[in-house]
Amino acid sequence: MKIRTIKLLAKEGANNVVKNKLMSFASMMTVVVALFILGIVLLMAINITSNIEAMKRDLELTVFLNVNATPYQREEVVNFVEAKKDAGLISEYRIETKEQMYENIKNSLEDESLLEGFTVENAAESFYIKLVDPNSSDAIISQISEFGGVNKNAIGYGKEELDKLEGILKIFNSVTIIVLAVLMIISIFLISNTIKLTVYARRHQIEIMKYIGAVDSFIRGPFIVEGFILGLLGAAVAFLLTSQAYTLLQKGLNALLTNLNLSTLRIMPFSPVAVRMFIIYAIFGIVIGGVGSVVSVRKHLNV
Amino acid sequence: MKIRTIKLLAKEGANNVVKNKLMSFASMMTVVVALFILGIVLLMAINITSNIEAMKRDLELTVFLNVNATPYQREEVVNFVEAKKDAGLISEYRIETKEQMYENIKNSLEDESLLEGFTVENAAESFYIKLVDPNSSDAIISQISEFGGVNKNAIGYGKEELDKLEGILKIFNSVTIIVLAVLMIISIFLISNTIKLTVYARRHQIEIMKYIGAVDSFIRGPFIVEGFILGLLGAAVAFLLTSQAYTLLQKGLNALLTNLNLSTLRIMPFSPVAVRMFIIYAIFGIVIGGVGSVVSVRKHLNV
Amino acid sequence: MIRFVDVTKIYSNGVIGLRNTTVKIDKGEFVFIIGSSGSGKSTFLKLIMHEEMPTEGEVYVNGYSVHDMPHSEIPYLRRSLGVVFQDFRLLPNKTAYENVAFAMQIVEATSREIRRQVPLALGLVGLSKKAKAYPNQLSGGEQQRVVLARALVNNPSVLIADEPTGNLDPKTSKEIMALLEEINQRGTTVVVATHEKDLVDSMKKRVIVLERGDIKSDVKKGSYSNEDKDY
Amino acid sequence: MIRFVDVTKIYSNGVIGLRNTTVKIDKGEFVFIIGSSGSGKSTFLKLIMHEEMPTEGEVYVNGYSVHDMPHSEIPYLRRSLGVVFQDFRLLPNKTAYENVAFAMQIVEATSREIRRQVPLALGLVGLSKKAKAYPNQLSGGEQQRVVLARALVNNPSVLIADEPTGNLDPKTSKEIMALLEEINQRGTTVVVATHEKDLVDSMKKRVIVLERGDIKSDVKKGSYSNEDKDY
Ligand SMILES: Nc1ncnc2c1ncn2[C@@H]1O[C@H](COP(=O)(O)OP(=O)(O)OP(=O)(O)O)[C@@H](O)[C@H]1O
Ligand SMILES: Nc1ncnc2c1ncn2[C@@H]1O[C@H](COP(=O)(O)OP(=O)(O)OP(=O)(O)O)[C@@H](O)[C@H]1O
Ligand SMILES: [Mg+2]
Ligand SMILES: [Mg+2]
Repeated sequence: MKIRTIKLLAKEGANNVVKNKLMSFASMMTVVVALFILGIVLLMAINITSNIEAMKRDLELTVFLNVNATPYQREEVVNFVEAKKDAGLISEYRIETKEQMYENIKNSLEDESLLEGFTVENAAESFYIKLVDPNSSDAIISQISEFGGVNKNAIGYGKEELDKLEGILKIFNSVTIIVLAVLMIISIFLISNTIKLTVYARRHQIEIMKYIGAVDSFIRGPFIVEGFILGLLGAAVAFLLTSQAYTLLQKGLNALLTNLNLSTLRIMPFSPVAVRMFIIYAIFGIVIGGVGSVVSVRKHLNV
Repeated sequence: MKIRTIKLLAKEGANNVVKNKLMSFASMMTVVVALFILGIVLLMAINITSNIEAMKRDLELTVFLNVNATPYQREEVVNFVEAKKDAGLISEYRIETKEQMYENIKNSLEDESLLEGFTVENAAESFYIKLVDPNSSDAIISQISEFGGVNKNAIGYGKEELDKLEGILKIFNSVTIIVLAVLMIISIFLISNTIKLTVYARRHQIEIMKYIGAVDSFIRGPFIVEGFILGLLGAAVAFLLTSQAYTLLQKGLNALLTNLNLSTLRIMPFSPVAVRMFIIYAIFGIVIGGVGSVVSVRKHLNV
Repeated sequence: MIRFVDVTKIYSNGVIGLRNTTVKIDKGEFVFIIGSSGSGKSTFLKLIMHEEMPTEGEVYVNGYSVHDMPHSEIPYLRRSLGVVFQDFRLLPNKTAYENVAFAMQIVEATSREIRRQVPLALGLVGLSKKAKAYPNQLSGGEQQRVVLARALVNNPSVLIADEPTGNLDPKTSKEIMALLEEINQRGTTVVVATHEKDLVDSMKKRVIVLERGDIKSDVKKGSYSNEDKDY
Repeated sequence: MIRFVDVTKIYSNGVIGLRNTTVKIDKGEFVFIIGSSGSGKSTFLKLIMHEEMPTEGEVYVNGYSVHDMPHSEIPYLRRSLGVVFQDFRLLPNKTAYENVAFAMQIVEATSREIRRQVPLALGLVGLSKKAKAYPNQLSGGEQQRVVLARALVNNPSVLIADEPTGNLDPKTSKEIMALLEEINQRGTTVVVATHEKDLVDSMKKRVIVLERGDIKSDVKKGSYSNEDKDY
């Protein structure tokens, strides 16, 4: 195929976009809708995952010393924790003294009278440790429980909550993957449906071209270009729509979360993912548009 | 318009469904997709709401008696609670004796040695009350705190958690409404798009009918019937698809929730909402199909 | 019955289809409209059936004034006409039979009437055997005859035929013209745009000659080349 | 150049389009195909251009054997032909000029060639002034002439015309036939299906008469009614 022919077909495709306004609009908007839904689901999934990851990072490993632990035993534990921190396994830790512990227990009991006879001396010193990698908890727990001064029965890592979160994460991940897959299929289906209809409306033109001797690639060319253009246009519109809608939603939800004292939960802003989203959109739009057109045209070429 | 003409137009519409397979399929599947997405969102919303409602119902009002409350004072509180229960404000309640309370505290402390000097006598008797209407908590709390034997500082209703849940519910409700509205608009848009294209592909036929003297209602008739049929078919397919997909998801998620000891969360089965869903689907399908066709045909009638 | 008063039709792209035309066709007349390609014959007929609106002037057809006719009246005007379109306009998803029947269905004829009239009309144009064929299964001439059958089937008071024999062989053309004459003799006004020189010459009917949108001549018993000229 | 060997075409609905036809048309010939409506003329031409496939027998065109031609070869066969379709087949979203130019674009002509040839072709059929009009803005005869211009523009070795003057007045028809004859004299094989009795009679070319799918006669210098019969 000669260069001038390729140029011609590209121009033809661009012209068709303008000439077939209804069909162009329909195809483009289907791409927009498909990508918009896809994008919102994707952003939802990213947010849920990142929030759960953040919650996981917030978990603390709690280690109680025995009530009668010696200063040496205490020192051992402090040294161990410091070493792990230097090794980059522990991000931070704090120590709660017996006095603090006593206060905490006092506050946690609804009736102070319950504490009659319970003194500072009876309280245990405790360590609250944040791990860099929540998955290293098991190893650290087994090491720390070797120390003499540590109350082996009272090491806690919110294991239960962690498991629940892990579970929820797993559910969300699988549901998200399923939903994304289903939406992807639906999107492709909707778009191909629309393209098929727009091609169908022009089947006679395709046949006429065949009858006067156009080769298949010549007929297909403008449709591919048209598909590209509409796919890209659709991706651009969808991107704008998604970013606007998402930013609006993000602001509203974050305000709401702050109001509700749930500020540990955060809806992330759009900008960090903008470029990636745009690339995903553009590729999806162009490929679907181009491939969809070619496939839809093919069945009418057989005359 | 004569009866036989109406019959004729109905038959014609049914014939068109069969004759224009591609276009029928495209329209129907667009309805299916739209309703499917709509249905899944609706079911998600129903589940989230009902789970949060259930969690709210699970909240307990906790009332501690003073450690030194007299049997008479205790009796007063019991009578009050019983009266409220008879009045239908309280669904159930249980009383935790001093002994149980002591055990609980003992178990809740990680180190038993902390309890040194803390005896059964120091523990308080407590009431755990479930309200029929979580919103009546304020009134009941103010009444119950009037009693002499009640520890006024220790009445708890998980107010904080309730507020959070309320907030989350509010978020989900507004997000759901927004999402539903957006999806509704998108669905209508997609369907009308598809119908417009299928009508566009037959615009010449519409014009021909006009040119040989058919009145508008005669031309519109078969399109309305066609829209009805395709809308209803689409609704039926969407209903089957939704019920199957949902039931599958429901089983999987419930199993997962049980595995994760999250069985307070429950995904409800499809059957209780089946009839309502079907009616929503059918109305949506028929109305959109019929109205969409009429509107799309109109612009081609003007010759 | 049909009256053009000072009618000018200028198409949206500025092309003049018809210019200052005043003409009257009485009930029961048989009129040929002739003229070279692009002279305005189809424009003339389209104005009658309200497919095009006059840019200026007034068209009266069967008591309807085309100019200020409400949209809802147009179908009734068209039903009073039987039209053979130059570009056929058959419904592609209906058989020959169904296409003809459709014209009766829109006037809400009974199925009995339809079952009697449609085969008759198809028989008249010699297409009984093609009743079940779809338009794309028919030859050009066969399609043209289906259109004629559709135009005839409701016994319209005016029959308008644009080039009704363009795809027919001379013998069939002659038969079709004889058919039109017979219909005319039963009282139907017939207006035919045609290029069939032989037939126009032999039938000695009123001939209106158009030339670039103007009526060039209008002769009671005319022939294709009244003034020894070819159009 | 064109050879039918025992060709039978039976359409999917059982209708016989052409039966046991054996015929040969040499390079440079001018052949009229005549016959009444539905006799198989268009079928004959469609078999040449591979629009329809023979049910039996073999069709050879310009060195291609239509029967076992790979799909990808079909466009090249068609490009060696210029075709005037009975139903026009103009691209509705292209102007007259663009429609003709399109036939040159598919053979990858340079824009210079296109700018020179297209106006020439439109001029030959008398449509220079209508270059910018879309098909639905053209009269029937004008559309038909655009189709002819499109068929001519690539100087095909074979010109196939199905009823090329069906919508044209006698004068224009005569001019078009003269044009075809001129093209034929420059070496192009011309095959014309037509009903124009006068022209066939006056031109004294080879005439193949079809009747219900059979070749009824094939006369070197024939006329429309060789045997004193009308077809
Ligand atoms: N696609 C088709 N399917 C079925 N039958 C067809 C098809 N095309 C044509 N026929 C039939 O085949 C026969 C020959 O048709 P053809 O178009 O070749 O006739 P023709 O000689 O060109 O007639 P005309 O002068 O009216 O154009 C006719 O009886 C026609 O009804
Ligand atoms: N829709 C339109 N828009 C613009 N110009 C038109 C339109 N229809 C027809 N014309 C032009 O108006 C003039 C008259 O056209 P018309 O169709 O009436 O001719 P005609 O006499 O029927 O010709 P033919 O014998 O070729 O059918 C022509 O020049 C034609 O190009
Ligand atoms: Mg005309
Ligand atoms: Mg033919």
